[in-house]
Amino acid sequence: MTETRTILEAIEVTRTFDVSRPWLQRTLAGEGRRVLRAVDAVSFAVTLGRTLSLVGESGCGKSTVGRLAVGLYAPSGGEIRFEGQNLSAARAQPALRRRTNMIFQDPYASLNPRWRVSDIVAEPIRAFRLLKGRDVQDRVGQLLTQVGLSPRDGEKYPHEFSGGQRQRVSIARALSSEPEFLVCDEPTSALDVSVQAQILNLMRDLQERMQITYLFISHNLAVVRHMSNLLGVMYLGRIVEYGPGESIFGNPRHPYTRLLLDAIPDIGMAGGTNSRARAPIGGEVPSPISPPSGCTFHPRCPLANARCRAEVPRHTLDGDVLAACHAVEEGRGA
Amino acid sequence: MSAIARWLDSDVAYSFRRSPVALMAALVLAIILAGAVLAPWIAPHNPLDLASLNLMDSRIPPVWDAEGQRSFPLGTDDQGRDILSGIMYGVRISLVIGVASVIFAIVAGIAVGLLAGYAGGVLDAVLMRVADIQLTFPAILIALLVDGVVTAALPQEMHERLKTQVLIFSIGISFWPQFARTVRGSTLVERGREYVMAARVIGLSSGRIMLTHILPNVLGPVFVIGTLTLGLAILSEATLSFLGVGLPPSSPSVGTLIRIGNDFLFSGEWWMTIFPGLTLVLLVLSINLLGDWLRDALNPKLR
Amino acid sequence: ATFRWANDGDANSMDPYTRNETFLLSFAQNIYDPLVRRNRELKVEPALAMSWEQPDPLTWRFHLRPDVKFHGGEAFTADDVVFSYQRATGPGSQINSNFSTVKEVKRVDDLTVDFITKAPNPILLQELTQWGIMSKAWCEAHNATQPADLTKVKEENFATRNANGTGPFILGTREPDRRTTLRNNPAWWDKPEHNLTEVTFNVISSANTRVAALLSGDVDMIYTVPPQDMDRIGHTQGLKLAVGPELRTIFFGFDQSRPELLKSDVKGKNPFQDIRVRQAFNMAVDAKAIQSRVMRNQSHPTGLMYGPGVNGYTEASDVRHKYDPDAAKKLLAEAGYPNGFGVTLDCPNDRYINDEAICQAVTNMLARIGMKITLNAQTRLQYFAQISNPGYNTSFYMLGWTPTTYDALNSFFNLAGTRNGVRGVFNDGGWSNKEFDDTLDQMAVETDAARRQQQIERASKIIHDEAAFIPLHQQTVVWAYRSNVELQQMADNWFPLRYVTVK
Amino acid sequence: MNVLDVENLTVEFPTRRGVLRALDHVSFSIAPGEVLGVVGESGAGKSLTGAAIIGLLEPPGRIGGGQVLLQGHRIDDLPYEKMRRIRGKQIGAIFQDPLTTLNPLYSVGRQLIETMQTHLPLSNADARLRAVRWLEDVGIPAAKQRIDAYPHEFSGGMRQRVVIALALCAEPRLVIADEPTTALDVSIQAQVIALLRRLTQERGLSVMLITHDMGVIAEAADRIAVMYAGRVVEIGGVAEVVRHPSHPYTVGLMGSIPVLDARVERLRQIEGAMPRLNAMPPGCPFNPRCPRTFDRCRDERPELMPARQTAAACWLYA
Amino acid sequence: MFAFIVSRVLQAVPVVLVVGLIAYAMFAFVGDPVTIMLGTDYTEAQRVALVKQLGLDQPFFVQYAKFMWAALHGEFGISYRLARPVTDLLAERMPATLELALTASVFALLIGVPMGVYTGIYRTAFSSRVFMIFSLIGVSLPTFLIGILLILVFSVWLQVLPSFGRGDVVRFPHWSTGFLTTGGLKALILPAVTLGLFQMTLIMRLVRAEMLEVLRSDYIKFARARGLGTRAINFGHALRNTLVPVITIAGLQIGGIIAFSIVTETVFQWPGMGLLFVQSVQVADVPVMAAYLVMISVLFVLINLVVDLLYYAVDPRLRVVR
Ligand SMILES: Nc1ncnc2c1ncn2[C@@H]1O[C@H](COP(=O)(O)OP(=O)(O)OP(=O)(O)O)[C@@H](O)[C@H]1O
Ligand SMILES: Nc1ncnc2c1ncn2[C@@H]1O[C@H](COP(=O)(O)OP(=O)(O)OP(=O)(O)O)[C@@H](O)[C@H]1O
Ligand SMILES: [Mg+2]
Ligand SMILES: [Mg+2]
Repeated sequence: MTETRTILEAIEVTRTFDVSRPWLQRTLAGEGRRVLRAVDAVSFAVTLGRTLSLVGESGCGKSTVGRLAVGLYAPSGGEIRFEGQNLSAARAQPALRRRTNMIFQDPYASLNPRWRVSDIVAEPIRAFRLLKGRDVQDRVGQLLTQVGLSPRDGEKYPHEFSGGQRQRVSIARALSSEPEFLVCDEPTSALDVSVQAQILNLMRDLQERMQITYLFISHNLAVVRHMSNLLGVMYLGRIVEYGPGESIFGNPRHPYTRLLLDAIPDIGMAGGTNSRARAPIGGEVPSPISPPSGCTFHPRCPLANARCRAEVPRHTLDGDVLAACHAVEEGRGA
Repeated sequence: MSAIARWLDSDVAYSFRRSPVALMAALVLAIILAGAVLAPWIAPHNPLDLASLNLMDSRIPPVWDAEGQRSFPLGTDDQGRDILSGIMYGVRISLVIGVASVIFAIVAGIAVGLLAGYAGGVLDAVLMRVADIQLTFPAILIALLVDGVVTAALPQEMHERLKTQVLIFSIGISFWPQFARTVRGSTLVERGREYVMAARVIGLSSGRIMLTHILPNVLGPVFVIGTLTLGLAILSEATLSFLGVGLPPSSPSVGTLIRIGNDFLFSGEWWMTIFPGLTLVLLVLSINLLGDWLRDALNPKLR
Repeated sequence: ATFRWANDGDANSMDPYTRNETFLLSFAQNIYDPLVRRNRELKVEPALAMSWEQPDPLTWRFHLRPDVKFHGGEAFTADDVVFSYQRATGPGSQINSNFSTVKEVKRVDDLTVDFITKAPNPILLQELTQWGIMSKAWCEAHNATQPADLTKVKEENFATRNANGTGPFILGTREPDRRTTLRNNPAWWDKPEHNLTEVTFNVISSANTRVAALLSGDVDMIYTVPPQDMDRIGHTQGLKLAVGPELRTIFFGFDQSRPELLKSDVKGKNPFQDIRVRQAFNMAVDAKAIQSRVMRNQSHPTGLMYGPGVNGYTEASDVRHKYDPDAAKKLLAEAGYPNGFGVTLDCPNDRYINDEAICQAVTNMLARIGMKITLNAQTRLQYFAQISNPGYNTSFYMLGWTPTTYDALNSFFNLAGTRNGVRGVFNDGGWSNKEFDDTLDQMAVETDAARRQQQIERASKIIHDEAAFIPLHQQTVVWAYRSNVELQQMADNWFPLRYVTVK
Repeated sequence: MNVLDVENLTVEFPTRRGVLRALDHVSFSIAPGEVLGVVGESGAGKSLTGAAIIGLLEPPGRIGGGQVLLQGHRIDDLPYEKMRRIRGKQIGAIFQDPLTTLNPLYSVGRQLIETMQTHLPLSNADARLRAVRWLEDVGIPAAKQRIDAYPHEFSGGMRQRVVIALALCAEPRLVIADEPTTALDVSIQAQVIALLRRLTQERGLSVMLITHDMGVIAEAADRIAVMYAGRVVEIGGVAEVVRHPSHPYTVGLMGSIPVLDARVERLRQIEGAMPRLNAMPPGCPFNPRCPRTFDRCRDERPELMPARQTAAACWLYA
Repeated sequence: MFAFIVSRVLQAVPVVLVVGLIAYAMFAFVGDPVTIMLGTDYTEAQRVALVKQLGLDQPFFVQYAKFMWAALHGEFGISYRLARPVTDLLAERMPATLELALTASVFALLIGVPMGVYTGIYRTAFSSRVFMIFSLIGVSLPTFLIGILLILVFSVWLQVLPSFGRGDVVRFPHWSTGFLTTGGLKALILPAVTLGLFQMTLIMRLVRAEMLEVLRSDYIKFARARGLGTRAINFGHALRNTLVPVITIAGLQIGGIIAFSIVTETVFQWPGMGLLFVQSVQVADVPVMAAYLVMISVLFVLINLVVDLLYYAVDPRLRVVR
């Protein structure tokens, strides 16, 4: 079945944060307001039962996009649509609200320290009255087992768990409402590979069985490749490359994507020091408060020229991949 | 497992059994409460029966004093009222008014504080300004106002019957702002935490997020202030009685007993203040110690 | 020597005309001399007036003392007396009732003035003892020719915090509600009996603190002592007590004017209009017990509405209804209340000595004859607002009264005369008796002392027979001071510093 | 001499219903300039090991036995103040949760400067200069401007880097790094790893590197310890353990690593879950999930023993 | 932030108006000033005249409007009792109250905060238990009783401190201070302790409760791991994180101290605004009462503004606009 209903669509979404210093200090120092553009004119669309992954350096705005996608932040510009409706309008309806959920990046902070884990996991079930009475506890036990915990762990409090275990609690909670659209903000970062495998398999199983749509955020490109259909590469608040995962992994267009892929460590090099040197991306990540002119990547880009420094590149289609790069557009890329 | 057995097995009950301070405090509180509840049956005299008071029995020292009398174990006050019986009956009044008014203040304060802190903006500003207004007026003036309005609005008998309720309302209303402000302050911080975001993603209503998520995390200071305020509320009642808007001195509360006894502090009749004072100290102390324990016991991280 | 003393309240102004309050007037007289003053025995004696005569029944001629100087240096003349009279009867003055019979005051020469009265006034001298003479020049210079006007919000009347009299003491510093200092007037016309160079007067409103201040040596004398602390002070080394009767009489009154009581469970009738009920109440109150237990013997139980020291008082006429609760119960039953009835007793709790405790004791005593009294004790402010003119919203109340003229008529007239706007303003129960009123009218103009005494006793007998009130007792004035202090205690509660010596 | 020797370390949680043993006779050592990678099932006790070494177990957790030696001197029984001087100065620590390990009320610069000035004699200006350098070293862009920013203004990865800078800034000999790179993207990760390596080479810094990222282990570690259910089940050189794991758990672990180049439909996983602490099976704790289990595994607890090129706690090699 | 302050100051306007209104309404229940002012001997005519003079015969809202209008010009009328402009009276009394409140607050903070930290850290130590219990005894007795007991011990028995008043003061044109003389300082001790006792206990218990939470947090653990000094951890990192509720309460309490110094000032005969208020209540001196309440309300608004600004100073997370 190849239904291609668009679940979530972002149209030129921008989100800014005011990071000015307090008024008094600011005035004394004679400086103006400072605005941080965490997300800048980002557009994407996810279709039913598919996974869109976002990758990019830390601080490039992935989590912010995730939060925008579930309505935690209101966009400062642009629009987000959920099944064709404006997101904030959609979230006004309980039925639609139930269908989205999110796994947070920091598992500890996102668990209420005063609640037992069983209550935390059961909360969405209770909130949407999915089950009643003993069934709730059974379902919670089942969810905990699914993420590799024991039902009896439910009576513990978050601080009694290890980092990975907390992350699994957080995943169990996200799954408990049986969402159709799930934002996963680095869902397995704290998990060892075997449990990670277990969780990722679970997520894929669920996706197949229940047509769940994922917005998947991760640093781990191997995991991303394993999970995603669509891939967005972000840099400094913008999506610089966007398209089917396989195409991008197979043939990265944007110089940033290429550098990113080159930087992946490989267990093949175990033991032999620097047997296969990783190539970290040179240069520094610019400050998002005062991003570079033109293409924000130009200070670190091996292909940069005068145009890159002056003109903001637009997305251009290359095969099935959109890339925002003058070099790609001009065919300068290798 | 029955509910009682389940409770006895709970973590709270467990930590209670293991805390000597909590046990002591509970014991003291239980004794005071028992004395109060059983007063009509076990008190040596009935201080509410005015006809039984004899002015010639006034100012008798406690029984161990040479001039003491057997029938008045802790001595008598200036009207010939048995101090022990007075305390037993007085605790009833004090506790009802103290507890009810503090609960009233806490509930109102939490509601306002959560709302203001969580909603922010105009609502926050309005509610906090209302709190400012409220804070300006000492409890005493509020009580005078409420009493005045009630007196004007209700017929005399009704007014007499509602005296306790009026008092509870007057005292309660003068204490709510501190709870509101404290809760608001903590709510401002908690609101931004990720677990609140997690709840918002599920789409829980704001009310539910406030009550189930934020409330347990901001309750710590409320506990502290609440238990301390209880003593204050009991004492306020005495002050109000002094101003004539409280309960009549013919049915004295512990606070009233202290206030009456206060006049006799220099004249050597110390027992009139000291015993009611001691009772109040023990009462407030045990409630606070129990409060401390409970707060710690309810905090999963401190177990 | 320096003398430091304390009282529970302040003399609210240094202007002796602004308030008709005992303490203010008493304090002001240390600075402002009157024409005639009371001596240690409360007898009237010459002050700024050296002598006087009555050329005719309506005229009093005063010969003023020569060579008297105000503190500011102005000479004292008849103009000052005339000016002071005008100021005291003019707008803003609260002491004009002292001059209710005076038609005018005329300057005869520099040192002679005439007081013309509307009718013969046997007690004019008494009425003038509280009236301090102010300086015309000083008042005019400082724009204080009238007492403070409460509608003027901007400036303060100069006389409120400054003073310029001819008296034994000169005002030093004045901090209202806190501390006022006086210093000796070396140029005083009289030979001082005191040896004070400086006087510090402190306000300490809390009784316990006041006692503590004395005990700790922070003050030399406290002006009112709570009865319960007398023993302690009396037994403390280095401290003395001065105990004397006070003119104020404490009594209870009933509402007898309304057909139905405001605060009672008896509907459709007023039980207090039945004399048996009033008698029963009178018989149920054990004034002796209150004297010994509540007042610690610091009171004088009485059956009269005025006490010793007041013109008209005789011990023989001072009889109470006998304390007899059983008979009282019977009377109540006869009146139709075998099980008593419910009524509210209005009572102040910060006005008289042990007021609330007394009311409580009375409440308990009445409970013994089956009455169900609800005690409504309030601060004086609310209390008086409730029970007084014009509302008289009370059914059963406690009141204390000091006849400012030291004459029984004052008590009768204000407390028991039938209310007519002038008479009976403080007759809060509205008792009314034609015969009694007639007696009062005679008393007012009677100049023969013996006959007047008969009239007074007749009036008292009517009150007693009718059981119109429950007279309770006269309070005792208790002062406490260090042993090195000598002072004169007065029954009218005045405290003249000119009789104080400190060793 | 080794920088760190951990001998038979045992950590317990006394609870109402008995004592939970979260670490059970854990032993290993780290040589100067060496990076010991610690991997294992989540909940196996890796973080607890780190916390126990630095003496910051949270009550009611406590060391129930064994000892910790820093350069031959015992440190697990030192009084608080003595231990405090060791922390930061001798042993640095990086905790797992970047969001909550930074004090939200102080700017990152202040936290850095404070740490340095506690242990090193630095003037304010010097300390600030160094703080900026440390931030640059861990790859914070515009470090000069951001030094006065507050933790909540940083993204998760940036906070993680601040935490790393904080652990390193007083120049300790040993760093316990609990998942220092989980929140980092690959390029920063590389930068941080390079920094750690540089410090090991230049200053002889030793690192206990707890991580799930096998790539990082492979790149950075000299030796690996594999933990399972509170025990070290295998320890050995990194190449040996990664390429030729001996313990069945390690074998399973290595098999679950997703690989970039080949997209598979399903990742391999070890079936079942780690036993709960209060339901430890007798014998080898891995026996319920082990494909090669036999009787002895169910009765007797295996100690670390030589197995091919590594040491493994498995009866297969007895 | 500037806009924030301005809006706050604007918000104060309705607060003050409402306070004035309520205050005025309340006075109807406090009692009738006229009967008190007239003393014992008066006639009906005199009473009526005085009522007219004071404007009490006018409708309620007219009185209120007149009062507020004058108040807007900084005039609060004239005290019935003392016959002096209320503004002068309050200005005279303000230094005494502010100095007392300041001393009491400093006492409460200086003892409450460190003891809160101490009892939070050594939660089960004997000394902290003892301290906790003693401080509780202090708050379970009425203020008037505590004041008298202190006087009894320190003035009557030991005779080391004065029993009443403010001692010697040094006068400046618009201020009088007791801080500069030994007598003044001695006189401050007892009232300040009495007044600050409750807030001291409250602050101490609050700090303790919050410390217990904060000391368990990851960032404290991390601060320990960095080997920071004990003081830096306890007072720098932990304490500051407890401050949001503590600031709220401390702010309220400072306002409260000023507003509720009434009882303490009465017991110690402290010549401040509280005492003035009590004395005014006793005689229904409406202008003084109204002015006092309006002033206190302004004070509360200011204090709360400062509290909110302090929130922002203490917790940077609150600075982000939502
Ligand atoms: N509440 C906020 N206030 C100010 N700045 C913020 C806020 N939230 C995020 N930022 C800034 O926005 C940018 C993007 O943050 P975001 O958390 O989305 O990054 P990220 O891509 O998720 O990074 P990481 O992978 O490290 O989690 C960062 O520069 C961050 O500092
Ligand atoms: N306070 C506590 N009370 C009870 N059990 C605890 C407590 N803290 C940790 N544990 C248990 O100790 C075990 C080891 O935890 P630890 O944090 O060391 O795991 P870890 O190996 O670091 O895992 P992860 O990789 O997920 O971080 C876990 O099973 C955990 O449940
Ligand atoms: Mg993120
Ligand atoms: Mg861990």
